[in-house]
Amino acid sequence: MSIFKKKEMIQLAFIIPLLFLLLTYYTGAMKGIRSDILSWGPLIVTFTYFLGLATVFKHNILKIQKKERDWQYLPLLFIGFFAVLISKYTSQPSYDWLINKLLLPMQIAMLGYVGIYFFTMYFRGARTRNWAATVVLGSAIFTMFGNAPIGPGIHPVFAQIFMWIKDVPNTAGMRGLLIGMGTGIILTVVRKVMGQERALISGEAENV
Amino acid sequence: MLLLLAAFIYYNVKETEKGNVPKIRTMPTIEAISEVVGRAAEMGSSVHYSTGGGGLTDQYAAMTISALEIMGEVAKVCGEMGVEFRYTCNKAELVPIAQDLVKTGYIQAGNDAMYHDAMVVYVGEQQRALMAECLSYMLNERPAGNMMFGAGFWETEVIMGAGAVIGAMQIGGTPRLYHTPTFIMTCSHALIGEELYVAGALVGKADRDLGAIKGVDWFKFICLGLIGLSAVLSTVGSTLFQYILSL
Amino acid sequence: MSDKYSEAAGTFPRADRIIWLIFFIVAALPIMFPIGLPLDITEVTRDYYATIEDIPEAGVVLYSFDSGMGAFAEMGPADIGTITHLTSVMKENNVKVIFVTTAGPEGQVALNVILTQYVDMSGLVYGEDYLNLGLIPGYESTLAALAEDLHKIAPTDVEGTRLTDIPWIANVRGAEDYDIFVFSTATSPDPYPRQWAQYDKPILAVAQAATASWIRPYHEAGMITAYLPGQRGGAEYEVLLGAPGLGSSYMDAQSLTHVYAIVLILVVNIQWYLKRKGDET
Amino acid sequence: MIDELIYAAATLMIWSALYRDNPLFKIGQNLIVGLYLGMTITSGLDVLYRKAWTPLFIEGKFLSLITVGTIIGILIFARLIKGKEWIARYPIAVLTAIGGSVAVSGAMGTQILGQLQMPPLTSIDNILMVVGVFTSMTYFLFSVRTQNPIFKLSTQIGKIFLMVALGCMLGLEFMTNVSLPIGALPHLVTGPGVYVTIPALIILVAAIIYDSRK
Repeated sequence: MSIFKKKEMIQLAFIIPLLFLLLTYYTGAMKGIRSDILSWGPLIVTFTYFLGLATVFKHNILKIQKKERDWQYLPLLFIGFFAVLISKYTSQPSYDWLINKLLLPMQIAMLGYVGIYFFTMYFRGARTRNWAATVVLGSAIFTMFGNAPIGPGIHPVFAQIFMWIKDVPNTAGMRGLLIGMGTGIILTVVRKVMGQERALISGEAENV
Repeated sequence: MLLLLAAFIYYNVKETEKGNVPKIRTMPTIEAISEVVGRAAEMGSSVHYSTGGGGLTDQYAAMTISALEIMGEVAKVCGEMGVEFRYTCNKAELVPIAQDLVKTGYIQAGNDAMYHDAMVVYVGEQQRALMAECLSYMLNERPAGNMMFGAGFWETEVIMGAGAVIGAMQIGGTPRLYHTPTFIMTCSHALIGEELYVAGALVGKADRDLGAIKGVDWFKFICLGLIGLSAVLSTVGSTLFQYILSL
Repeated sequence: MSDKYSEAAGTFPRADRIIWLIFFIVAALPIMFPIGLPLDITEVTRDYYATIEDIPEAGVVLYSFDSGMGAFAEMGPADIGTITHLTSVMKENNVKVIFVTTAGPEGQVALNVILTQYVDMSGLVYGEDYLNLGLIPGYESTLAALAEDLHKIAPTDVEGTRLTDIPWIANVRGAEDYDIFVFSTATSPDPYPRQWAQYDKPILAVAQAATASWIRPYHEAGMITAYLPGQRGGAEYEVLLGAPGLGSSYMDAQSLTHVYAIVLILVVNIQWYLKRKGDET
Repeated sequence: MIDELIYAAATLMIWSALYRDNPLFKIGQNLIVGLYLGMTITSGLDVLYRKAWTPLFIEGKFLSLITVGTIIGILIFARLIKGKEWIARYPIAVLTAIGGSVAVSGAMGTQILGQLQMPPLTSIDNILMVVGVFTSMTYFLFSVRTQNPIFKLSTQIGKIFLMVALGCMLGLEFMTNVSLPIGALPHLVTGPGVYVTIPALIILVAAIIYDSRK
């Protein structure tokens, strides 16, 4: 078994499917096998869901055992989980109710925090501390004023400024960024193929 | 094209292995590290560091590694100037690596007496916990310097915003486009896009990575040429460029 | 005391709490008493509308529904508008729609809420007019597989019916058989054009307002035909469809909060500037 | 009616922490995690049933590549076994290979070559576009270490374009962010939700008065 533990073998497990998929993509050969291998992706991702479940359970049971701060509330987590699990396979309407009528508003409210935090933390911190930040802030104010209906409601010129910013300088800058991101993706993959992931990761593998 | 890019990268990496390390342009953000730590030393305060929500097993691994490399450098500078360092994270796998890096940094600076394990704080896997912990640290301890590199998610706004509110000197950066404006707004120097990878390689003295970056640069020169060509061709009304692309 | 976060009591600085209170008042007032500010319809939204109108007779639409639950308020109006419009072309032109979720389980929840609570699906039969392939996790690799070989990646629909048993989809194999791609995403829009643009079919995007600037280059290069940016796009689309709904009701609140934010930025910066001047002298 | 009341109550329960951390918020927080986990797992089971169980055990296609994929997927649980964690690196390697190949093959055409196509230089906007893309790309050239003023100017102009683009993104991002809490507000201030909001406001005012007395 120990031969499989070698770093090179894991490297091969990465390179072989990668090269196979790339070759079949550009040549169009062996389409059936290619589709099958592509559909492994969803399967493996699904198994990671269950891995996540195990991690959360482990973490929280430990917390309850150690009686950490607020451990009294943690059983609710398990109650919620099993309520969903059981209702899914006994009564579909109650499952729908749990998800659509209870989880949905709470999720919306939870994500709402982002907007609320953003409001204060960000705008209290947003300062024109150098010229780059000034340009960003100026561009942002024009965008905000032109994008909300109130700006064009006062004078149509705000909408025109916004459209111009969005169409010309923004598109140019974004194109530059996109090209950079595209080459970044390829760079990452090529580096991985060459086995260049640094010692940090391989060291970590031994003592996860 | 793909093969061309791969070949460029391969060639330059091999060149670097022979000893021809390319010269990379300097980055104000990296030079600002000592400035930030120096200010913290003057004020007798600490430096806070975060790598955001990215881990080592997801697609953000490359960003996190670069961020960790920068962290090693920051820890070293902190050790030299005798400044308290603090790292907050919400990924368990980062804790041993981070402790090791910080310790190494302090030892390299000859100040290993100052290091203690509590410099690395793990807050559990949840993002909200990370936000709350960083917030309470910032507002109560008031570090003079705040840095955040790596794959930033929504905690970025909270961490950097809190730092700006308390008037800490901040540097940071992320390749995640969505949160890049935050860094520019709240930092005195920020890394945009791929600059983080380059900075990581630069600080970590990872020569092969620098070679790879040079290879990509060669490719970018070709892209620049193609931009010029495309502009000229489309001005004279030729569709030759589309033809070249379809090859 | 005023700007400390106290761990024990879990309280925020007082200044922040006052800012939040003003925010809630500013946002809630126009929802209770609508002002009805006029809304310009942008060119892109009209293009979007026209693209859906132009779907050929008995065309097939692949709709990758990946917006989440938390962002329902942002994505919902635009998604509802799109699906409402699709149902009308489904009835008139016998267009078929295939729904699928690739990013995570949240998309299916939002889709079910929309189909059961917000869109009138009467007169349309599940399985004949539209189909839900359910969740197929894997994101970008799933998107690629959907365009290459539908039957391999999704042998059955969400209810377990085999696709080969449904007559109209048995012949739909891959990208060349779809007439139009639609996607709605609450995160990065990059993977969709990356996988689908090569097939030269129209691609419509429902995206967050934040990613509108990100989608622009793809739109400019002709890879994404048109897009609806978040709540604002949803509101515009409701005007085009002639049925003001969810999106329109948010727009006044949006306007006022935008003004509030700009005022906040200016006040904070002037204050900061004055303080810095004071420090120098 | 009752659904609306619960909607409002659930929202306020979560937002109550804006004033102060309290038991209601902790209840809500843990419920969210639990329900969400339940939803993820039921969806996951559903996917496995459709994509692995049905073809393998109902249709009996044992000798297919799906079997291989399933086995690779199951290997990921090795992470939970002490001393055998390295096995879990295989599924991760395969997963990144699939994701990487798909991303790379798409990125070349759309994100790089597609973005290189320039419009004709016939109007000021188009010229600005070409200049913008060109200069913002030079900003990302790292290995050029020259004091050449033209190159420096180019990176500076490129930086301006980048900053305007990011500012535009920030402005639009604000709209997204603010839409998230706004989306929940109609359920609080209109319809039956008001009957929950008003008592909550009274409690809030009472809490503020009580706190300021202390």
